[in-house]
Amino acid sequence: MLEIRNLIASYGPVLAIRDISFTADAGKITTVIGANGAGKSTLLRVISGLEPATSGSITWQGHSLLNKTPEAIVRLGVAHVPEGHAVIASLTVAENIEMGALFRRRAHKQDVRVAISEMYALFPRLEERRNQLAGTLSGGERQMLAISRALVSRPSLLLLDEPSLGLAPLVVEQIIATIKQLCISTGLSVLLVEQNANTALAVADHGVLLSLGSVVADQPASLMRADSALRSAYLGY
Amino acid sequence: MDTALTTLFLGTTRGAVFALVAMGLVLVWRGAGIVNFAQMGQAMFSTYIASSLIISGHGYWFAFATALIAGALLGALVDVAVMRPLTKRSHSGILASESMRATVPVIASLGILGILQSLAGMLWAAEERGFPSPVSDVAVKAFGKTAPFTNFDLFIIIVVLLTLAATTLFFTKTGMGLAMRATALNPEVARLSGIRIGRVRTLSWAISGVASSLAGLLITPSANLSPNTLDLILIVGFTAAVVGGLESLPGSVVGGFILGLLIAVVNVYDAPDDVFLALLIFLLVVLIVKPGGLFGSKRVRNV
Amino acid sequence: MFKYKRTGIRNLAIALIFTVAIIALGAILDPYNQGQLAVVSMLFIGVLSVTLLTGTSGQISLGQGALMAVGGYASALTILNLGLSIWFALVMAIIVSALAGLLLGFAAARLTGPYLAGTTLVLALALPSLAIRFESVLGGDVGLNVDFGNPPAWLVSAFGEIGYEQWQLYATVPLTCLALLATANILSSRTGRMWRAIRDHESAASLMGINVSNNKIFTFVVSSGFAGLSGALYGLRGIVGPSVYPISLSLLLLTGAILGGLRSIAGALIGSALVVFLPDLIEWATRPLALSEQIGNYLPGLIGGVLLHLTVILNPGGIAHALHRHKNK
Amino acid sequence: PANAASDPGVTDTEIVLGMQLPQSGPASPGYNKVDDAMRAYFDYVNSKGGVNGRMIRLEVKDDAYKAGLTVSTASSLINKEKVFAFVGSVGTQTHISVIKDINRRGIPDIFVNSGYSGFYTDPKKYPNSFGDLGTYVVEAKILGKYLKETYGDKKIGILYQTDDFGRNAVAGFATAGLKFTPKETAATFIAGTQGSLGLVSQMSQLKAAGVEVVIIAAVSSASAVAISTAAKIGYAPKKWAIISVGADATTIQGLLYAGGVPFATSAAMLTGVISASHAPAAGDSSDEFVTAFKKINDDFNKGPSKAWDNNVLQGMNTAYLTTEALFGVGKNLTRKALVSYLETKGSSLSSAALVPLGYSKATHEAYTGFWVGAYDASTVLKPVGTDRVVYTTDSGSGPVTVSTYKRPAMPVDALPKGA
Amino acid sequence: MKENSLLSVANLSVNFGGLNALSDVFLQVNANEVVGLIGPNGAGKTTLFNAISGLVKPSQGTIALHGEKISWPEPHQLSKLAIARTLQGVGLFAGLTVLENVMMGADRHRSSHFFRDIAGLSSRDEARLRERGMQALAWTGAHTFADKFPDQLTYPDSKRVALARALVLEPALLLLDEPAAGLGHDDIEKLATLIKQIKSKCAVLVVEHHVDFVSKISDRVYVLNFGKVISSGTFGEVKLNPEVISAYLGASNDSGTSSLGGK
Ligand SMILES: Nc1ncnc2c1ncn2[C@@H]1O[C@H](COP(=O)(O)OP(=O)(O)OP(=O)(O)O)[C@@H](O)[C@H]1O
Ligand SMILES: Nc1ncnc2c1ncn2[C@@H]1O[C@H](COP(=O)(O)OP(=O)(O)OP(=O)(O)O)[C@@H](O)[C@H]1O
Ligand SMILES: [Mg+2]
Ligand SMILES: [Mg+2]
Repeated sequence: MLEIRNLIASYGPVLAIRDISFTADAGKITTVIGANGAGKSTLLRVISGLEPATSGSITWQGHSLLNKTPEAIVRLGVAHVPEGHAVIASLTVAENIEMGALFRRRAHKQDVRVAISEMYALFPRLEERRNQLAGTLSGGERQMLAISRALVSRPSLLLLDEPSLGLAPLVVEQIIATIKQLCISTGLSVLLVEQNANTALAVADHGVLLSLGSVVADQPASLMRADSALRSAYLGY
Repeated sequence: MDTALTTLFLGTTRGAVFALVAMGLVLVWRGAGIVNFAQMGQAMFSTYIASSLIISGHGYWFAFATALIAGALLGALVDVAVMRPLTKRSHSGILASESMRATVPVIASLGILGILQSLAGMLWAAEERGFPSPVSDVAVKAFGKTAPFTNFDLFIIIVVLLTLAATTLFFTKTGMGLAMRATALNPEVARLSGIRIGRVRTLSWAISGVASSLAGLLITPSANLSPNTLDLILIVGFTAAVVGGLESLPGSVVGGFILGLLIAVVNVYDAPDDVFLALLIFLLVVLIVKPGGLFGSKRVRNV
Repeated sequence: MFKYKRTGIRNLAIALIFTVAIIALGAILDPYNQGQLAVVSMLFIGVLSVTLLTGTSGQISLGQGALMAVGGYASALTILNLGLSIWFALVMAIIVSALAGLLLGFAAARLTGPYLAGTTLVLALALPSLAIRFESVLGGDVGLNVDFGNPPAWLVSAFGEIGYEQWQLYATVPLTCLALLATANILSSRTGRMWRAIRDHESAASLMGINVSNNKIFTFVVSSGFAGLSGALYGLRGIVGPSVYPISLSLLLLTGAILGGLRSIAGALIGSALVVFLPDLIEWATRPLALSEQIGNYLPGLIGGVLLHLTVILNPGGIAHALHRHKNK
Repeated sequence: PANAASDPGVTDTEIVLGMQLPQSGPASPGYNKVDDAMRAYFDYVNSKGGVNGRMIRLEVKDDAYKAGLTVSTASSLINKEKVFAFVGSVGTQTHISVIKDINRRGIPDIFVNSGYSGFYTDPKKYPNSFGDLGTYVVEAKILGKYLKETYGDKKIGILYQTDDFGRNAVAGFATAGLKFTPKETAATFIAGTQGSLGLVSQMSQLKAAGVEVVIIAAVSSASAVAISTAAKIGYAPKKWAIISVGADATTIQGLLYAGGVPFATSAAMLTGVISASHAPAAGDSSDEFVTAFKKINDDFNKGPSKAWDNNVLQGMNTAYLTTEALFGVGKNLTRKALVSYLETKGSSLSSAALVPLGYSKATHEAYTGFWVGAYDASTVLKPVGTDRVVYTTDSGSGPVTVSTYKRPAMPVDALPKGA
Repeated sequence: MKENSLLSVANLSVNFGGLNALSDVFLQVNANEVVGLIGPNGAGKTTLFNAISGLVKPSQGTIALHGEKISWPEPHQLSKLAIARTLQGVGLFAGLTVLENVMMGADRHRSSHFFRDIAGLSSRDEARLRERGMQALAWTGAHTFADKFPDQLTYPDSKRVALARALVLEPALLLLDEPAAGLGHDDIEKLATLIKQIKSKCAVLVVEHHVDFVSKISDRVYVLNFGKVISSGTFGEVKLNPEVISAYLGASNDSGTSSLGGK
């Protein structure tokens, strides 16, 4: 269970997250939605240790994530796919994927190999491009690679920041289906940030609506999806 | 014919040392994305340490090992004291543009160079020093003729080739090598992949420190040691690294040998006064014809 | 909108105030500090060349000292071989060094960051050997003797006895004023904006119709002109020769620019004053400690290195930035 | 214009002298000992009551061998320290940048430690500048004559640094009839680069050309590299000859020692090497000047390294000459008086040197004579013949003749009271 | 080929090593028309943009503007050809204010030059550029933060500025690569309105995965797959094409598009 209590974070004087509290259940997809600048990406960056929190607490399966470096947090099973196409352009596709599993390579040699081949099975396009430099991939291919890089570490919590960005509708469907599948089969928990509230709420179990850095709604996804007043107030439709 | 042969050997042995310097530069470049202009300052410092040990009666190999360790520590120190705080800075203000982010570490490393040279001046400046070689530095004799190279020359070449082989394998075949490359190229993504970038960076600085100390220890026997003597070597080594493409370890070694030969040829067939001019012209020609260096990846037109 | 129309006039006013201030300061200082102030004025021009090149267009050069040397030799040859006045020689210095900058710029336009830094460093190293190669013209390592000569009679009759250092200062300041004005005008106009755009985002700049490589070359040309003028004035203090323009001079300019603030004219001024007066300051501060010569002589180098390092880590915008955050970004 | 009442740097109790030299940076090793030696001697003089009741204070400025800085340090010495005269400044390239200004201001610029003849041969140009070393041309003419006479049948080559020092030396050898072919018997290098780039190609070139007698016109650190490099590449010329500036045995042996060559071995390497000197050898403990200076050095030198060598001897001698001249001018010490004293009486000043100073109205060249010697097994320069023959000549094309000068004895208190 | 077509791409192929990123592509954009370019990831959409803007060299085929063939233009020549292109991401100049950013785009209309600038004589010209810049900012609704720096803007706002900067060039053809990516619903709506207005000024070629958005703004769309045009026409026409459905939109098109592509 991911538990966030009274979290506050800021960029210098800009308060990006003001007192956020919610919990995300293990094995479930929780989606965080909200308008541009609501603080969704910041929230994920604070969870994964990329940005410091001013105060509050974040615990994942009993471990506090606060004041830990990103690399330590990844080792606790929290993988983050940040906004944009977070791959390393000058490394090949294969190296990018391998990189995601580096820290497990000694302890879980066998499993790393399996995980890598699973990624290629998931995105055959990447297998075709194994030795191509990631920088020359198309935008969507890069996004697939970024997701593979995160999944190959066999996370227990996956932080996904706008995975649909730049992906063809078909691929979005496929990725969402895969993630849903993983949740069921491996108990993966997902925190999904999306602009696209409908898509997100359609797949998620639970929804958290942010506005200007605060939680304005925290309820089952199906309820939130049905609440048109909420949507028009905070999402503009 | 004899002259040609001498030139060839001279170029090769000198080139080996340049190659070592270039490798040190490439190591930091690939591990931390920075060209370390303080590198030969570090080498000078650790060679002075070795020299002081030897003068005070310690054995050569003890001093040699100490210098390598000192090199590693200095490299690590430079990373922890300078480069880490630098990379922690937010990318705003003057660091907002990529060109400045590439420039600022260069300046920082020049600051380190100044500090190291001044410290060495304070500690040891009173005189220039020689430095011993580990193996016999007397021309090899075979078939009653003196060969144009010494055992020490052979030693240098072997050391360089071994270092090349070891580091190349390290980078391409090991996880730590991949971690280093990833860290240099995109620290944020590297951290998100669980790579402990602090350690990885420090390690690459330390390795580079060892390589450059090695270069210092191997070049000073044929020249002298003073706070500034290794500056020129750095410049030649840098040129070698750029000629090789700055990315590629084999490239840097080839670059080192090319420059060694170039300098030998200019020295022998033209005049030593023209060495640096030749260096400049060669560098410009390489960069104009192949801006990414001979072994560098081709840069794509990009928006 | 109205305030913008007057940038030209505002810049002119600033430059004139600067000139009057320096001249007034020069009148009350002792000759040694007059000389130092003259050096500040000369190096200020050189540091401005770094402000333009590195601060504004994002290209780093460790070879500005070599371009200063080009200016120095051009002016010295004009004076010695053509027998022309120093004023004409200074114009020659600007032209010739700008041409040298053109050559360098062709290579530089294709290079970035450390590549450019290293290449210009090799240039700084190689150029002095030209002086030895063409000894008959360039005077070898002994160099070419030139100086500011004596102050003109009208100046002496107007202001009374003028010392040599004072004359160096007075002869330099008008040129510094022009350089300051030119820099201010460049920075507050389209040219400066264009260079900054290239610095920040090359491909976006080219989509705006800017020929990026031509402009990078051009920046080199302009910056080299500044460096050449600075170098010519610097040489007129007594000699133009390889030991006047060592590699460390290039680093000195860069240090000044960084310490003061890479992106502002005020920063360039502060930085030049700092690097010139730092050794004096250190000597003054450490006199009570009675340090040994060996320590004392290397102390400026050490402190300079530490300052450079601290600036880069703690306040990359330099002193000017710390004094005036968010301006001249 | 100087006059008695207003000349700076002189009070009833003090004389302030200025000196600039590279104390830090690439050009400093070796030279940074000269000022300490001078100061030691002046301290000795002061301990004996100074010159006419005036204590000598030497203000030294480090210019790091950057001519741009030299202009500032000179200005500082003139305007801030208000020195009476410049003494013993080191460095040709750096001194050029200020010599004109110093002379224009009428400040004496005495005993300049540069062998560049351009400073001294035309007193109309630099009326206040006086040399301290024999010019490189003079030395090369004398050494050249000896080598030609002794090794005329052998192939003679040279290694020189491409600056005024090296080129002046080559010119002097040419006058003596020794000509070299570039890329064959003449090998060159850029001053200061031997420390990093070595001299292997240069020595290989001389070896390939079959040179049997190698002349070195370079600083001591380069000589050390040249000699050890030759040993490495299996090149054993029959004879080495080194211009005095580069022949300081202590420096060479020190460098080689740090390079793992024991003193015994380096002494053996140096044995038989030919050089020249205008003064007694630094290692010549039978010389009264050497012993006296050595004692003063032991007692008064406060520098970081006071190991006795040629640089220290040179510094001591410069200070000795300065003291002598100051005594000579007398109580009424003015700049004009000092300059005119040196011009008229300078040639009769005595010092450790075995030749007189060449000062006159026509030239301000210092020593016009040298004797040729070879190092013995204890690295002391000994005359090549049975007796020490001092030759004299000029920086032009004049003939080399035997000097008849007899060095006056040293005063017992090592304090010269003026000619 | 139609006479009045502004951009016409004929027979275009691009290879990367062995990979055919584009093969035999024909495409036309008429004046004052918004044309959408859709297709699966890696279909070659960005590559087509790159070919038009001279960043990749086609192996065969022609690209013509106003009927005149263009080939391999340098990026800085695009604005002279009256082609403007926004960058994926934002690509603003971090060290320039918003207004200055846009003034860079207005540069094409300058009359100043270096010597006037250095002499301080170009303030009138500056004022003119400033005015144009403000107009363009007003157009995209970004004039209120003219004096801010880009890092002080929200993402949608910086996109607006980037658009203003492209428009101030007064292009005949505007190339937009995924302009809606990362924008919220509201902002997408606003962007759509804006693009419809832009149509009166120039033709627009837009790559976008946001199918709803594409359907809203484009007069015609082309669908690329594996480097080939598999369908073209109005959005209503192509979305019925089975090939398009199986390659791109997905089988669950009817229910899916609305949930995946927005409302
Ligand atoms: N690096 C930064 N420096 C300063 N402020 C920032 C920074 N990054 C984000 N902000 C500000 O913090 C607030 C929250 O931003 P965040 O990126 O978390 O929003 P978001 O909900 O992810 O928006 P989007 O949907 O556009 O991705 C915004 O006001 C934004 O302007
Ligand atoms: N420089 C290159 N070298 C090799 N392959 C490349 C290069 N550039 C692009 N490709 C390949 O060409 C194909 C087309 O890429 P392109 O970027 O045009 O796709 P796209 O249609 O824009 O996709 P997306 O919607 O995901 O952005 C991709 O498979 C990509 O991997
Ligand atoms: Mg976000
Ligand atoms: Mg694309």
